[in-house]
Amino acid sequence: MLADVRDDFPLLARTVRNGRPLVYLDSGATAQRPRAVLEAEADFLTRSNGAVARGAHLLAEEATEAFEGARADVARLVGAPVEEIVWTSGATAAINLVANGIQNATLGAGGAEADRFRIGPGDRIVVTELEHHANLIPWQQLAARTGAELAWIPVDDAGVLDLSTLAEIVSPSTKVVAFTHASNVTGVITDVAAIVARAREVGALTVLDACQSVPHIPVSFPELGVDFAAFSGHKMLGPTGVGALWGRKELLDALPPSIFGGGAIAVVTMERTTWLEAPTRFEPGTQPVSQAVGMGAAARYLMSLGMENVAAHEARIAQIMREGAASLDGVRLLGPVGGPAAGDVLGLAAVAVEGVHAHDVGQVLDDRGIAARVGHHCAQPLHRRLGLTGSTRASAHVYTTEADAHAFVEALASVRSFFGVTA
Amino acid sequence: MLADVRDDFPLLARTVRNGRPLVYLDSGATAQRPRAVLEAEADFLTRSNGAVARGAHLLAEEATEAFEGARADVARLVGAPVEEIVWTSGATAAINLVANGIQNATLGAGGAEADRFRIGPGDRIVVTELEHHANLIPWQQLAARTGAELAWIPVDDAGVLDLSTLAEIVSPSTKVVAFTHASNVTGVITDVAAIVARAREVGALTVLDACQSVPHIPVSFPELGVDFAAFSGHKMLGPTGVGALWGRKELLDALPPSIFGGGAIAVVTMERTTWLEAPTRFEPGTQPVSQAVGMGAAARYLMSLGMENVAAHEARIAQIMREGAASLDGVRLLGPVGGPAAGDVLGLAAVAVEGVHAHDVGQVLDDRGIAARVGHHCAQPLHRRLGLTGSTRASAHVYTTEADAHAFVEALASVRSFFGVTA
Amino acid sequence: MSSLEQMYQQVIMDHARAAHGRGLVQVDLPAHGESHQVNTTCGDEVTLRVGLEGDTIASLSWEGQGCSISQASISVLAELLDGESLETADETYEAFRALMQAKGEPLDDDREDMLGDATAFVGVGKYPARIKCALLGWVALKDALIQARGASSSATEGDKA
Amino acid sequence: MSSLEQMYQQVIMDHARAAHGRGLVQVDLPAHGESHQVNTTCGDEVTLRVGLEGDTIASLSWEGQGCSISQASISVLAELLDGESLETADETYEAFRALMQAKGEPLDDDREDMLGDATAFVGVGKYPARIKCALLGWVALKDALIQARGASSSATEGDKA
Ligand SMILES: Cc1ncc(COP(=O)(O)O)c(C=O)c1O
Ligand SMILES: Cc1ncc(COP(=O)(O)O)c(C=O)c1O
Repeated sequence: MLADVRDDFPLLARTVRNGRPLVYLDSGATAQRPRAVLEAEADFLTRSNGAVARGAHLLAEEATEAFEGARADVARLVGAPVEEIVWTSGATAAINLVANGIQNATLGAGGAEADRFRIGPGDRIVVTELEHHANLIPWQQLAARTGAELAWIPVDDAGVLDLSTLAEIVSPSTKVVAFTHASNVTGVITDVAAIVARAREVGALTVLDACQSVPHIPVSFPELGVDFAAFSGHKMLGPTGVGALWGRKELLDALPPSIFGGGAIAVVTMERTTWLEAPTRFEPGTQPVSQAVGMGAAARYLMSLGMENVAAHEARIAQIMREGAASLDGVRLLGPVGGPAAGDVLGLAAVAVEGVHAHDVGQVLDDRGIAARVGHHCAQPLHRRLGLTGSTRASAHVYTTEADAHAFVEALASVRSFFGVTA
Repeated sequence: MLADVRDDFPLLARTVRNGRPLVYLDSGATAQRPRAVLEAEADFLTRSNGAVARGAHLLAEEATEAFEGARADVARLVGAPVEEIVWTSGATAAINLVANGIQNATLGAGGAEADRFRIGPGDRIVVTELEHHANLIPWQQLAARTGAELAWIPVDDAGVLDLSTLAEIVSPSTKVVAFTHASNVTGVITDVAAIVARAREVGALTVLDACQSVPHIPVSFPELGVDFAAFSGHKMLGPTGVGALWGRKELLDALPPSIFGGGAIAVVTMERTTWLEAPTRFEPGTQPVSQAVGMGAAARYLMSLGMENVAAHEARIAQIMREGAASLDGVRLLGPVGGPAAGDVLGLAAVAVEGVHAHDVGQVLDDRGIAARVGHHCAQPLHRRLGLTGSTRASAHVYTTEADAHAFVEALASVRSFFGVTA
Repeated sequence: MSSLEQMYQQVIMDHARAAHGRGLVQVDLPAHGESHQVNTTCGDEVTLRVGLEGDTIASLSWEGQGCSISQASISVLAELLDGESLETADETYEAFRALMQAKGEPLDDDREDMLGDATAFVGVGKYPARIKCALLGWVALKDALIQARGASSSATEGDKA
Repeated sequence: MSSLEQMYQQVIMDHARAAHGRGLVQVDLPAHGESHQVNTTCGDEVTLRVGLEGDTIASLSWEGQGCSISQASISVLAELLDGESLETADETYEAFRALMQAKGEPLDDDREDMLGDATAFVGVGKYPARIKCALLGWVALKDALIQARGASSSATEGDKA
């Protein structure tokens, strides 16, 4: 069981509108940071801040050690060898790094080793209909610019991935399958094994959007069998401005970079550049050093709680919010209702209130001190498919209490009468 | 005159090897942060941290206000309208944003408005021989992939830009001229007006690497007349993980994005995406929010000191270091010796010690508590041109004292005898 | 009155439920304009169409879905400005923007008079994230009027040619 | 002895000034290998070439510029291992790596004996940024030997075919 960790998070003690206590249910967008993370960064900055991997002086040494130590901590969280973790500015950058690397390979970069990444007319890229824009647009645009075809795995009427036509959609011409580990709208955890199995049959690369999984459930990328995976610091209790790409070493070493600068190179002349091995080749310019240190501290914090405990805690929160929301008149719960067993869904609930716009729902919640998210949550196609322009999402993290979950359901229950909408 | 600000910087109070006080002369690589910056970020994180521009709840509102307020502060520092500042993860990312945008335009993105960015065989991209790799490799690779030709403005034997053939090099076929505002090796400030005038004659876009200028001298991009400019938070006393691209609004609105994700878009379907105006179109995914807040605080801190005062202070430091170094036997000062007037050179001195490798020089300095940088400082072509593989660089910032500068010169004076090298 | 009730005043609720000017009307006037605006926070969209007769807004209609604030705001706008002069439209637009910037404080009497029912949106000014909702239709109006004026001046030029 | 003096011991200074094995030697042996390594912190480069006769390093030469630590380290390496067996080379390589990881502490006597002059690099272990310098030549050796072994096994295979 998860210990009560609320006191670790200074921000949660603040009050909001009219002095009400804060009920923070927007962790799916960005999480709050525990003291362990804030202090790791502050200690680094007031003690060891220096240029990483570039100097022979003491601060540079200490900074390098902290930076690489953090990489090892993050690697441990996701079950990966340390040299397979590339620091990025976030998950969005990590996914784009792969997509733009494939584009550059297609344009001739990377030599023979990059052959396996080249795509073009006649090839297919597969995504899903419920992807976050961060894992849709890079592939859509890559397809548009290389002449490859974009196809997608559809969702059913509840917004859940329909894998019944998987073998058709992931056709033999498929080169990349990019999909999320967990939907940031329905909370449903993807059947990764099924998609990976089919992708392997056709020799396609798999790219996993692990933004919503790494912070909330136990994850081992090597065990999942995907080829690349992206996640962000700020959703896993760490800083903004930092994230990571994981990839199999031999793929990372072969993928051409698409952002160029200092530190990532072996030899530079005016005419030519040779790159270092991964992960360094993808880390040009000054890295988010203190942020990486913070993300490492976040990984350690989560591991000290135990990801199994985190998942179990959030499953309980999910249950209260989802069952509570689904039981209300005129409230539609996005995703499966009651279906999945604990652990198969993240600690979140997105709802549409009949006759009341999401923004208005959010306003009622906000008035009660409840911070939830309204809108399309960067998943416009999914909302469109469900006949909605937006929804109201409450999302939990380690610090979310059952009382928070109940407060959400109670506030939700009051919405329709406030707006004079009754069935 | 600049007030003594050392006490504002907690890290500077630490001791290093054998309890020696720290003499931090590596600000050209990364600067230390004043309490005003550390506290701005900490206050934000323990009070207003939330998703920016995406929620209707109080924290989201406060976070958005802090984030946009910081943009206004940074805009003020560089004399620009607020909507012309794009947040990036750093200067390297900012320069790549422009280069990759041009690449995507060339591949057909951006419609008719992006016509002006398209380049190809027969076109020329011009850089200089002293560029930092961050402002060389993106252009070199863009040239390689579009078939454009890369040409460069050479340096003379002292490592100073030689503009005598400017009109030839910036030929009528030139589409982009990318150059640094100040060399991170010689410290010399570029004659921006001359290059801009010629670029305008031929209708070329100008991209300024302002990494080393914005933190140290008064800068107004609109007055300089360039089209784009890039700079980083961490070199201007702000956080790592954040930087900015400035660009003329009509150019930013027309340049196609090259990193794709949530928040930057108007409408997304599975097949198509339409982008928002700049700066938002270039800010996909969760932004470096607390880092932007920190960079805004750094801008305010610098403005409160007065950039004229900062520049004058650093010119005095430069004088001590450069004159001191140049007067030593067997020590070669990179860049002009004694030449430029105060204000024409940054507060830095890079030297090569005859018979002693830069790494060994750095070790002697480090043993005395002096943190300087050794190596090629991400300017391999410049070093090669000067017949060197590396140099030892001391670089100052607002907190650097005259005593620090003297300590550098004294330590330098001891190097050759320590290694038993005498002329 | 709680902030929430101050925001969702009865007049706003009424306008949201039965909105004026909803349903795009065909405009055959040469001076016409149409604007499509999206609230990027929530994806709400509005299309607003105007037609001018001289300096008068002779037709104003719209279509769209959105929150009660955005819907009510467009409804109030339509009620206030359909049939009014361009000058009144510009002034009202400015007054409404000022109300949004006023952080929940009322404006001076002159502008309050001009805004009529639109003063009910005073509470929105306390919620920066919702100002966009209230302005959605007004931004569309502004844009549509620019186009209509452009069309009218090019029509005039055309006459001259 | 200060840390600095511990790092730059006289034997290191001497090797740096008059390095062994400098100047690439032509190798006509079928089992040969060459490796080019770059220290990315400072751009220093070394090219190291080996030739094998059976299990013996019959030729070892190198070329490159660098700091006194890297130059002295390659010199010591050349002096220690030219003419030695592959087994000795592997063991010495491992011992030297261990010395670099030892944070300035001496190794056990057996390994110290094996390292000979190379024990003088003990002080480098305190400076993580300099370990790369000291290892530059050793990494090149390792790589060149892998190639030489590959060449020798493919030569053997060739013999079989
Ligand atoms: C002149 C110059 N340009 C570009 C850069 C790259 O900046 P950053 O590493 O912050 O992206 C630097 C700093 O290393 C620099 O000194
Ligand atoms: C499923 C999913 N993918 C990708 C992202 C993008 O992550 P970031 O904004 O940290 O780059 C998010 C977060 O918004 C997400 O929830």
